Amino acid sequence: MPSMTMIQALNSALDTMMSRDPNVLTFGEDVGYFGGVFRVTEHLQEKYGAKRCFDAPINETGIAGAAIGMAVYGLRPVIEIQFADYMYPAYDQLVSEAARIRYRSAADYTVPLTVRMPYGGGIYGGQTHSQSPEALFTHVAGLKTVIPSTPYDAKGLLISAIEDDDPVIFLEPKRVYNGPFDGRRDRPVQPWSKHAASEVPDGYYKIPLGKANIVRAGADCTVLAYGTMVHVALAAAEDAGIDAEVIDLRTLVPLDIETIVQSVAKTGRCVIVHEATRTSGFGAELSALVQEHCFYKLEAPIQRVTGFDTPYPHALEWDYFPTPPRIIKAMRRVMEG
Amino acid sequence: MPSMTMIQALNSALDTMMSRDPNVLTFGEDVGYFGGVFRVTEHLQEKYGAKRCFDAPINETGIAGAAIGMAVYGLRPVIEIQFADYMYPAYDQLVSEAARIRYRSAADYTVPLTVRMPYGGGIYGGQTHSQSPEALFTHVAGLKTVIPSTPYDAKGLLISAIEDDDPVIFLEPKRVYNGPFDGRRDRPVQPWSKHAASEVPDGYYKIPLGKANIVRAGADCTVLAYGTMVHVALAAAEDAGIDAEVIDLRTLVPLDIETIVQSVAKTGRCVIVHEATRTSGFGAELSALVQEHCFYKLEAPIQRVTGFDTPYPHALEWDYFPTPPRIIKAMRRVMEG
Amino acid sequence: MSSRKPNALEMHVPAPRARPGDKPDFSGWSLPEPGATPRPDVDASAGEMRDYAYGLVRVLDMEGNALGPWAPHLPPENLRRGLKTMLLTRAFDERMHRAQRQGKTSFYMQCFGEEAVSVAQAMALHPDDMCFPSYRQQGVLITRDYPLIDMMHQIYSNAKDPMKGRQLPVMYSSKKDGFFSVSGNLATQVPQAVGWALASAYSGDVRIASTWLGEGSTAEGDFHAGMTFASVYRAPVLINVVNNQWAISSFQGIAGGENTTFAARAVGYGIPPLRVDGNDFLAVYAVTQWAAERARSNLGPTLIEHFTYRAGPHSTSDDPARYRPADEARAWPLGDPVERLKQHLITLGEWSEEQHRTAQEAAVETVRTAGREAEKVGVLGVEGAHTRGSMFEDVYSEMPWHLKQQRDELGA
Amino acid sequence: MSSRKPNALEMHVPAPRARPGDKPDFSGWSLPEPGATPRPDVDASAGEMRDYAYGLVRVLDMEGNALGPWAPHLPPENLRRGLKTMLLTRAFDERMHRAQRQGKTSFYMQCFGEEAVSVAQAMALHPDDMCFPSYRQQGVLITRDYPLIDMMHQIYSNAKDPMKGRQLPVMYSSKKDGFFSVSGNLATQVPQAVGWALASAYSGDVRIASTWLGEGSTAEGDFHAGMTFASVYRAPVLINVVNNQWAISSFQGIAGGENTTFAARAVGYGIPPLRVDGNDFLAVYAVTQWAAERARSNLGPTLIEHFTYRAGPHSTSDDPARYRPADEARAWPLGDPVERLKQHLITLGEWSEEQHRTAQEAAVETVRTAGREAEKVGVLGVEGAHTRGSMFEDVYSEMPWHLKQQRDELGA
Ligand SMILES: Cc1ncc(C[n+]2csc(CCOP(=O)(O)OP(=O)(O)O)c2C)c(N)n1
Ligand SMILES: Cc1ncc(C[n+]2csc(CCOP(=O)(O)OP(=O)(O)O)c2C)c(N)n1
Ligand SMILES: [Mg+2]
Ligand SMILES: [Mg+2]
Repeated sequence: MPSMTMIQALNSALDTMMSRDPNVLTFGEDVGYFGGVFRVTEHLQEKYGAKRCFDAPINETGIAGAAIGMAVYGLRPVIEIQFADYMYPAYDQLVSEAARIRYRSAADYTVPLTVRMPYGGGIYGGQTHSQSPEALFTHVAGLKTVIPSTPYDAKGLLISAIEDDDPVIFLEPKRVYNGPFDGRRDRPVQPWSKHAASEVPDGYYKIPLGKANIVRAGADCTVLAYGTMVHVALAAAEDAGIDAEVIDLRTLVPLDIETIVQSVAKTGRCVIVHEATRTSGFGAELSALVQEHCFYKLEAPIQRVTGFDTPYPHALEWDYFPTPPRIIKAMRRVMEG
Repeated sequence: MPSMTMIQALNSALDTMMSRDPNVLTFGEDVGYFGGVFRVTEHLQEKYGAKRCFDAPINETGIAGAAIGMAVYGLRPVIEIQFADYMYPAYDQLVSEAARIRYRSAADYTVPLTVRMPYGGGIYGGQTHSQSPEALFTHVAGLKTVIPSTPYDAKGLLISAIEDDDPVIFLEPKRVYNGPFDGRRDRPVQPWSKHAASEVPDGYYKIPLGKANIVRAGADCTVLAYGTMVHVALAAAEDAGIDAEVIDLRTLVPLDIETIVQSVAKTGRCVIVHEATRTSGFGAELSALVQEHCFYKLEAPIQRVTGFDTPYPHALEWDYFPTPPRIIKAMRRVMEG
Repeated sequence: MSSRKPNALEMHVPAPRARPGDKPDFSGWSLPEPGATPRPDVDASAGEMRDYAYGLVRVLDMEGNALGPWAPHLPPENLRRGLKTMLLTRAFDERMHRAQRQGKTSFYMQCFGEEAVSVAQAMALHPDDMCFPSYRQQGVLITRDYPLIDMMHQIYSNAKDPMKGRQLPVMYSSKKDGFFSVSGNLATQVPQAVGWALASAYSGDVRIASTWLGEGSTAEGDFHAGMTFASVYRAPVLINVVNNQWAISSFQGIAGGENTTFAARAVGYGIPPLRVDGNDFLAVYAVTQWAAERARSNLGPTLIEHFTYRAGPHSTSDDPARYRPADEARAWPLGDPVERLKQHLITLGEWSEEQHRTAQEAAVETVRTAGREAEKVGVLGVEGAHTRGSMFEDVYSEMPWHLKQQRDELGA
Repeated sequence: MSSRKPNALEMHVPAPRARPGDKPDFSGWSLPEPGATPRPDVDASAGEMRDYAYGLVRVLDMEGNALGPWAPHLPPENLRRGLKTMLLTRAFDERMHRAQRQGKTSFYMQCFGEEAVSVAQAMALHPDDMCFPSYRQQGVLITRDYPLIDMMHQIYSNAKDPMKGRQLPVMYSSKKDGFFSVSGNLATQVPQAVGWALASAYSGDVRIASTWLGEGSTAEGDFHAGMTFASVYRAPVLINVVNNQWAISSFQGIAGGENTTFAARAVGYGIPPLRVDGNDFLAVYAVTQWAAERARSNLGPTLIEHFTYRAGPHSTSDDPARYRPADEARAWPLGDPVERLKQHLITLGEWSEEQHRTAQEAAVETVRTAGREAEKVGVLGVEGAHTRGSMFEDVYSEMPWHLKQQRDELGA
């Protein structure tokens, strides 16, 4: 099986789907000839022609709006928003339109649209290249929100997203595009090739939306994470020597509540990790759900380790980023609690 | 002291501030000659001229963007977004710009902007005239989010918002614009004139941002609410005969955590009520905070009574709206828990 | 603000010529003569067509004669069909407006005075061309023979509402009639229409798209998005700006109509503009034909400004007497689309006052019959029209656990 | 997709004339002669000015002569100042681009080849006119004598960074110099500039505003918002579209430049357009003067398209060799703004090769001195440049409890 980076796996997912289904096409800023600023669409224009993989005007409203029209026609467009930070101009089309067209038309029209966007910090990108806006999508009925953490998952989830009949927000953790960065800046970042989840089949396969993945079984406490933070949480568990059960959510909406509840019922302790600002972040929803479902099992207050309620600062980003030491502190707190 | 509806109180706040401060001006769609579709800016153009109260093109990006430029110049613009449902096109300007200009310029530039918008359902407005998007603002560092529940508070809070040196999102519960509707559709809606909080001074006064209001003291459980839901929660407490302590949050960010924690520490039980969709609603943040601060005091799982995770349906809105019976059910659950 | 500097700047806020109490004043508009505007070839370049942004395609004069190169020379049956469809649309509007006043529903929006904009265009398009309307294009649905009763079911949110009670009245949707689900958010349909048209081109299909928005809505960013995408990829789409001169209480100067026309927006994108008398059925028909043929020939989009006047209130929530002269509609020099087409047919000898009266009564009767039937099914607020559980359906293709849980919580 | 219908629609995707490996090809552009374009009165109506959208204001010919009615007749000192400022800007860019390559910072963006667009305009504006730049207007700050070393502190996010390490390099801000905080989000500054200009007019002030955005960014809805508001309220603002023909890897056809010019956008809003050779210092100066005078006279906004070429990569993250011919910049028929102004001064007898060399060296030396000083203060990544606690400041005017708590949590 070939070893792929997450970029290559995403590219392979698009390639697989474009070759299987003539209704799949992809566009976005710099997506065509150049292959995307992160190279996710590399060679697709060459292979499938400019009508199936092309550059878009710098207008995220238009990218989303046109894609909705295409999806309504019956195509399965995959659009790239160059950075999640630039999705705001598309937000109305995604929230007021894509998310609601099935409902408001009583399923007369549907929007099988996939919206790819790189998110997250740790790349010295400053406040407009580092944001994690997942909670702005999880609040919106009608949207699904997916975040992979490995090349294998990225391909399988992206294929599921493309085949899904509803609009899917597909957030890509750009910090782990090229290697499973785990937040330990004192150690060299491993390439994906050394990671088991970089083994990615060439062909078609799916990972179902709505199913979490227990990436580390453990008995002491449950850690809920997604995207880059899965790797950071694993590193924290390892460094802390705490027998944490680390769950990679993979899909935020619809959430795999069962896997979460089973784990917390077992451990009685829960740490939630994300990079987004804390207040009203997705961690708040997770915390609320865990206490609703596991109140009588909880032995300690649920801990949130998150980005702070500030814009993402350029030079201080390693203080902003939830690093293993911060997660370990929270694990210790939850163990003591 | 005159008795005012919430509309009149808001109008009076604007009038008060426009007469005190020549830097205060207001604009928005239909805000000028007509005085706003809800009449909040009535007579202001007549009184202060078309340059201080005027109609805007139907472009919420432009309304917010131009207002930001004005605020940066040194004015204190108050803009109206005709319905909160139409704020999405302004979202980028509010989130990426207004919220961050102070931070990114290290306080070189500031944005003393107030963004008024009617929100909430119960008016047969369907999905594009009923939304409660507060959580989309509370997640954003740099914004303050305020929601009044009475005419007295509306005026005092709006004046504070206008004088605040940061951008303030001011959400107006349109269901109680003209009377303190409490969700009991079987009884006639009282006019504001019968409510103590409709006594509104003509002149200048402020209610500080960040301070909640205990609108009903009680010992059995704490109910956290804001806007229209304050009245509904009060009705529920009355109907249920449960000695609930009802807290009107008034400001969501910055939140009056002390008042909340004190109350829950006392009651050990907490019900959270809002009209917005549940998942990632502001109730999630409240739930997370309450369990973080009061874990060892909690006697039962925190309950959320919210709008459902669907668009706001036109004909079924009274099933969607969190009515007293639904709140009572949650109160009972939390008491039994 | 008191001690002004020399050379001080001044702010300009546009104001209409007449407010309540004033005499209506349309003297600011120059209106070219009927028949005077040449008809370019459909493959004219956008550059050659710039001046059309400042003219006005007119066919019918006020005496009912069809003049000039744009006259579409339709067979009289078609004209009669157009007239009857406009009459039906008007009768429908009247009844539903009244129904709202009677408390049978929450809200209604007429297209009074603007019937030609939808009806003539829908007749000129192919029946399977795709329409992305605003909330004022009920004429398209009616032209396409969508059952009036189903429109009423929607407006009443009753048990037979095809939208299952979920949508505000008039937010119709009918895929089989090529009528896209109407949105409450202005102008969002414009880039969607462009995307649909591109998908059609992508697929080697023959169907084109058409979209409508108000002149006020052209201010929205979505209009710019749609125009940009349409221009760049030469989408086979008609973008119709219905300039009815008002956006709720704001006159068209607030949308940018003080310094230029709305058709002129097209010039900026290299898209051909056509500006048409929107109350002239034949002119609307003719420019639609032109633009549709252009689109079908892979020559790309056309922007059409329909110059008309919103003769009614914005919606049932609105009272125009508060912001414009009460008799402004009557003073509008381009008259009423129904009257003008009627006059044309009479002038042709293909219609009479008598026939008109009969047709009008027939329209009213058709609407009345449908209305009675619809009301039997139910009006807004009747309990049990929709199961509470139905609220949780169609949010997703399959209902996820959290919606099931919420449905159970509601006891539905 | 295989069996196409007769009359099947086809999708069009614009492509540039030349890609890597091809010969650069600018034959598609018609370039009017220097001096040939008339200069209208500043109170010309927008309607009279439409054709300027399709022309090109040029003053300097390729031999260094200033021709025609737009020639601004600047005193030689001013020309020399302009030239030196452009040289300084270029030297600054070169060093900072290199500094990024050396790992001293995360990111840099040059304005190579586009220096005149900012420098000439900043010289033509009053020093207290307010600028809302994009990320490529470092020339404005340099013209206004903002200390180079402070720009470097910002780029290095070091302890003296006026933005306290919070912003990506080049996202400067200086209120005292009338330079608005640069945003990473494209085009957001356009409606803000319009709003600022309106506030100035509202206040009876005399200061006008100017804003810049790339041709690619004109596609954003914020551009439309800005244009609409500027037109409706006649804001005293200059809206500069810098058409450097590329938006990262996308040629200007993807932004809508295939069917028309970017200046033409103005026509749609009833705003006067001016299209100018952006590599011609004198022409940029002259059109700025014209538009500024117009704005100061309460005649409203002007849109200026600066036709230029992005001679460098988009940013340090970019490699243009992947998407355009390597020698395209050299083939650009309108040359280089520094070379052309130099040639003009030499032609005037006010400059020499020798003086130029000296000036160039002086610029490099000035930059080098500032650079060394700045690097002593620190480069990106030096620990302790900013206290961790400073991250929580300036989110609000006063720090709320939750930020204090988070600061404590971080142990800051
Ligand atoms: C995004 C958005 N902003 C505001 C509104 C509120 N609104 C509804 S209709 C309307 C006026 C539209 O005027 P115009 O586009 O001229 O269309 P007309 O009603 O005249 O047909 C406004 C402001 C809305 N529906 N959506
Ligand atoms: C809203 C938004 N979308 C996308 C981007 C990513 N982006 C940064 S620069 C750029 C190209 C801009 O091109 P242009 O406007 O022509 O300016 P130039 O770089 O040529 O000066 C893009 C797409 C962004 N910064 N903001
Ligand atoms: Mg209108
Ligand atoms: Mg460019």
